[in-house]
Amino acid sequence: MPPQAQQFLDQLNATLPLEAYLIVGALMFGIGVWGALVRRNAVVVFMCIELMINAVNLTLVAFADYLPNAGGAGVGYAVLVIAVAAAEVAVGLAIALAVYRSRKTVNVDEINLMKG
Amino acid sequence: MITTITIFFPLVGLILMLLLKSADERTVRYSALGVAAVPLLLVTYIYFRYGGDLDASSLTQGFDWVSSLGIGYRVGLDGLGFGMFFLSALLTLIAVVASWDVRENLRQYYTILFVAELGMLGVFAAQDLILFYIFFEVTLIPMYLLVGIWGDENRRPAAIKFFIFTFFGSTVMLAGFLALGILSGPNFSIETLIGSGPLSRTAQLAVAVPILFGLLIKVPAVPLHSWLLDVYVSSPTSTNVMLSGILPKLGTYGLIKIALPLLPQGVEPFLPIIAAFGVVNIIYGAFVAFMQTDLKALVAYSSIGTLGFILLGIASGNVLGINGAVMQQVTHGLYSALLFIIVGIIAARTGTRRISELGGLAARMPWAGGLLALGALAAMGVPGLAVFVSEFMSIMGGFVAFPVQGTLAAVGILLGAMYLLHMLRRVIFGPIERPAVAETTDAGPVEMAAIVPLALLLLVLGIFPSLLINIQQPAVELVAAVIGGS
Amino acid sequence: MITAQTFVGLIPELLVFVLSILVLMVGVFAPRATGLVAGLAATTPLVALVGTAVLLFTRFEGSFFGGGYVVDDFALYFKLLVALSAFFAVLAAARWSGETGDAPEYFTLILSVALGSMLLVSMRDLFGIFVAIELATIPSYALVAFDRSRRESPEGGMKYLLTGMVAASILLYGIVLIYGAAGSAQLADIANTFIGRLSPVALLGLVLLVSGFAFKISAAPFHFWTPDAYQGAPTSAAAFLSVAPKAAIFAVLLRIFLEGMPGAASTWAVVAAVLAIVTMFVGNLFALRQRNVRRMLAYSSVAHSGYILVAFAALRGAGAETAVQAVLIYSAAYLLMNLGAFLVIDLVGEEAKSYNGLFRTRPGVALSMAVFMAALVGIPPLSGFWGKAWIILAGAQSGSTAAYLAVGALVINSVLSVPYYFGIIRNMAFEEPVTGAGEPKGTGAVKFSVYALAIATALFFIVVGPLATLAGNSGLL
Amino acid sequence: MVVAFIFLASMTLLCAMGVVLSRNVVHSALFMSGSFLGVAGFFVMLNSPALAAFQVLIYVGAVTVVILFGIMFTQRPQVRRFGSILQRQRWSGFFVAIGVGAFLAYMMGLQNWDYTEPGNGPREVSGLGEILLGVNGAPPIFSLLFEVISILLLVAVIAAIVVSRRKTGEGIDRPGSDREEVSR
Repeated sequence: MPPQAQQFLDQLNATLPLEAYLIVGALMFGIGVWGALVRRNAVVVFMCIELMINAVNLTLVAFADYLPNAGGAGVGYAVLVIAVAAAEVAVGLAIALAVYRSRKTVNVDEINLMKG
Repeated sequence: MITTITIFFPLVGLILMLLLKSADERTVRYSALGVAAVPLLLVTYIYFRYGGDLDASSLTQGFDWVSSLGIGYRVGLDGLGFGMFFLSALLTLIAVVASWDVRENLRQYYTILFVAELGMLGVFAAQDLILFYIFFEVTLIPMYLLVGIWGDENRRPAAIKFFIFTFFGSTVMLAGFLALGILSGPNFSIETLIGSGPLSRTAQLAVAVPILFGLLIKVPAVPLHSWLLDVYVSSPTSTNVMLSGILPKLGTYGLIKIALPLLPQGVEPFLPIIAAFGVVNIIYGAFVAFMQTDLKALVAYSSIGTLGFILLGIASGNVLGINGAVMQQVTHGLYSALLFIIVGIIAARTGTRRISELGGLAARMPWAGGLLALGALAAMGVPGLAVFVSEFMSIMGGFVAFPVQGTLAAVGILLGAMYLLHMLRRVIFGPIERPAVAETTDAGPVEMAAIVPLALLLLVLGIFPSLLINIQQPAVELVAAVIGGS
Repeated sequence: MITAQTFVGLIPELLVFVLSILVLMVGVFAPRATGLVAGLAATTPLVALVGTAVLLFTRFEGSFFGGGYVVDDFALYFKLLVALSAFFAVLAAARWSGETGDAPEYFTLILSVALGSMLLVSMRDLFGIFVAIELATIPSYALVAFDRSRRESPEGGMKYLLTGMVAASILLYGIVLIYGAAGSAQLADIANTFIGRLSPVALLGLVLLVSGFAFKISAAPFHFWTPDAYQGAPTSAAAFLSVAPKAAIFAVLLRIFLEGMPGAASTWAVVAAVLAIVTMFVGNLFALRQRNVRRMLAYSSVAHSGYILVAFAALRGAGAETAVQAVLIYSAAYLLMNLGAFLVIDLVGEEAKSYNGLFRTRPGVALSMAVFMAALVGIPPLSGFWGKAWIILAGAQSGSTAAYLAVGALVINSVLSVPYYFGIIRNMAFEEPVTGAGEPKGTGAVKFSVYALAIATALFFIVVGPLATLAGNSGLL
Repeated sequence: MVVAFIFLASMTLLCAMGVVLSRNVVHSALFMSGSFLGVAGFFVMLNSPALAAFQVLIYVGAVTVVILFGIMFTQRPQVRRFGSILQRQRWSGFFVAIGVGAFLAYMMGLQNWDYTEPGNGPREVSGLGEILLGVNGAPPIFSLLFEVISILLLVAVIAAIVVSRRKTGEGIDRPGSDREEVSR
């Protein structure tokens, strides 16, 4: 096997630095922010917020695995975060339903009874 | 203890007014009169009992309120505040007597008046910065309501303008007070802060700026005066008595009681500026008063002029000037109350306040007209009347310290004499130009009861000024020593 | 280790939890016993109040769960405030929730918010703080959307929910980054990270954390959910949400700053000053334009968040202790006056016009409202004055330019706020009553709450000394 | 590792883009579950298989299904034009998001992470269990938080039920209002 190819395979097998995960998390968070800002449909906005929370969770688990003295406690925190997010979704969809019943729309820019 | 009782006695009136739900107008008026007389009696008692020794322990009271910050309920009387303490009690009584033009919601009117009295009495007896500020502000809402509910058609904008201006001033002042107290201790007791030992000159300057600014708005010094005229002109007569007699004095009293002795080094660079404010007040007041067509507005602007003399006396920083300023606070309260009440009487009888439409009142209303003339003469500073003494001392003190400002102030007296004489000529003498004036009658006994005591006091204090000056002398000397010794 | 002490320390929370479940159970199994449900629900915060007070006066202190949960005077004080406001909220909602149905659920939600806020002030672990905040927030979404008779209610709930969830994820991101930078979520460990020059991730974490909290306390520019949420919410819920969770969040923010990042004081104090100045101006300027009292009070609560933030800007040097006192005193003062002002809406109405001539038609209510308005402006000797005075004191002591500027802005804003608060007083005192809109609304319980709060607001000056002493040994410094 | 990482990263991020950009809300939801699956894959790479299982069960399973139900209850016939799914501030939102993502990523890269190394995660399910109970060196606060979370879930269920439930003859559905709203 030529040495370059071996080197390439080694690189592929090498452990990744922490930044890699953090940056993926950051980009995912950014996409979530984007969606939450531009989409009209409240349910899609929920989804985007879920993306944000998942991005944070990814960051958290990456820290849990990489930080030397934390003992992986971050994974436990991640479980808590998943539970909180689930609770938010439950209440969120219930409220979306209530809004839909009164207004027949869940588009956030049409929900505008109150001004000023 | 007796001081505390005097301050809080108006609460009795407040409760009484709330209880007299179904009483008729007469009962309400008489009970208000009775309640208002009590503080005046108590102050008179204090004067004769403790006149020579206001430091007596039975007059002072103090206990800790917020001990960790040195804030306490401390009250006591001293020469600086006694005259105004007396005047607050007196003018409340006069205001109750002079409230004949208030017909609606009489109970509420007296209730609010008593709250205002409580605040005014408290200010002049407070010996703690926070307590001073609290009483200072307690007068604000009652005045706002008095003007806003019982004033004339222009009352609402006037009331809110008055409130916003003075609230702004006092909030700025509060910031200064709090900084002063916390930086020197923390300690908020006025008595122990005199001379303000621990504060450096820079700190004193930094603290003095907000305090002076706040107090000058309250006075009001001329560029900051725009709230005053509207509120004077739209108030009912009895409110005017309090508004002009006491309220501006909260500002000047604050200067004498707090700014000067507590921050001698901080205030010192501003003294010429305060003197200049005084002169501007005097001259601006005279010129603008000259141009007024409304009698009430004329009296209001003459008040601005007189406040200028007080400012000049304060700024002088010497015993003579401060003595004059302290006394002028009282004498101005007497004669401006007198003038406002008589203007109210005239307006009620003739249905107009326009100088051009009045005339010949001396024939129809000899008593009211005569007393108007007396008030105007007092305002001019004619010898024999109390204002002469205080104004003379203020100007002399100011002249010693600031010759230019003192000279200009003396010129201001002449200007004042000019517009007041002009007014007298048109209103009292002159030809009768309106049928309403021709058929009018003289002031009745109730009205006379409101104005005669004021006129008498002007005369008595004019002949025996020592009655007041002897009391205030020691305290004034203390202030002058602090400010001069720095 | 979990010992008996732990349970003693958790007494208030346990009481609230157990009794709120009881309220729900009674509601489910005895749907006709509305009186019993309401009584039980009103008793719950009272019992918790007594429990907290006993802990406070026996000077119970302790740190549990490996230092992650602390019971000290500071925490107990805020638990007291939360319990007190929950009591008034339940009392005010007693009749209303019975009439609209689902009273037990409504009470349970209010009590859960209270439970979350009470847990929150004791947390010393960032994720614990997050979970407690969410426990206080998630039921509050439902509270805002609770009123079926008004369309504004679900809409307000929706807006509150969307911004709240975004805020939660931002806050969480900040917490995670600080966790990553420090290697631990405990405040004591975090303090070591925030000494000297901050690492990029720690700084980013701080910024995100502060932004997340700014959403929660409705500081500008993150305040826009506030008016819609408070306008949509049932009055008792709006009153409660504007005081209790907010006070708790301010308390825990104080704890995070003082225990978790004292080394970064120069950074966050400046950030707090900027936030404070912007928030005060935005809140007051928007409040000036409102004709709806509910909305006006919502913007006023934004402004008051700004006032409290000034104390955070003054948390430096000699001013630190006074600043902590200021937060404690302001929270209590604000609780009394704002709760009262919101509850008056239940008695009179939300249109500014409906207050016209109230002094003549209903003097007692009018006087109470006047007291609340004057207190919110900061007229002495009412409660709001003492809060403001303490903040100015702290600012004067702090010796930092940012704090001086913030105090200056506070003074200007106090004056700016006069027209809209006094607009109500003017309507009540100067205007003629609107014909036909005069019939009195509201129940006796609401009236009782309003009167009690008005008296407490007026007599606040009596307790300000003891409060300051209590704040002095709150154990946070 | 790198191959797996690249695959998961592109799956996660592309699916996330898909959530934002799909015209059909149902597609958004499916993209979302794809993105969640990618995150679950990351969790496996990060030595937390148990958490990955949670992720698949709760997010990919439960949350997605709940959201699909939510979509069924709240959607009208689909819009055809792309522009109509976006709010007015579409461009400012885009740039804000780009800025946020880039800034966050830049700050992450700026930090010196040399002291970290992988392999500290709880590989075993029992390890995660111990953490969640706060024993064996895990922060003891977990034993409290675990209880608080259970209360939170209970309260959320109550809240969701009470907000979405409606009795007949009550509330906002007055006769005629439906037709009016739809025709508009």
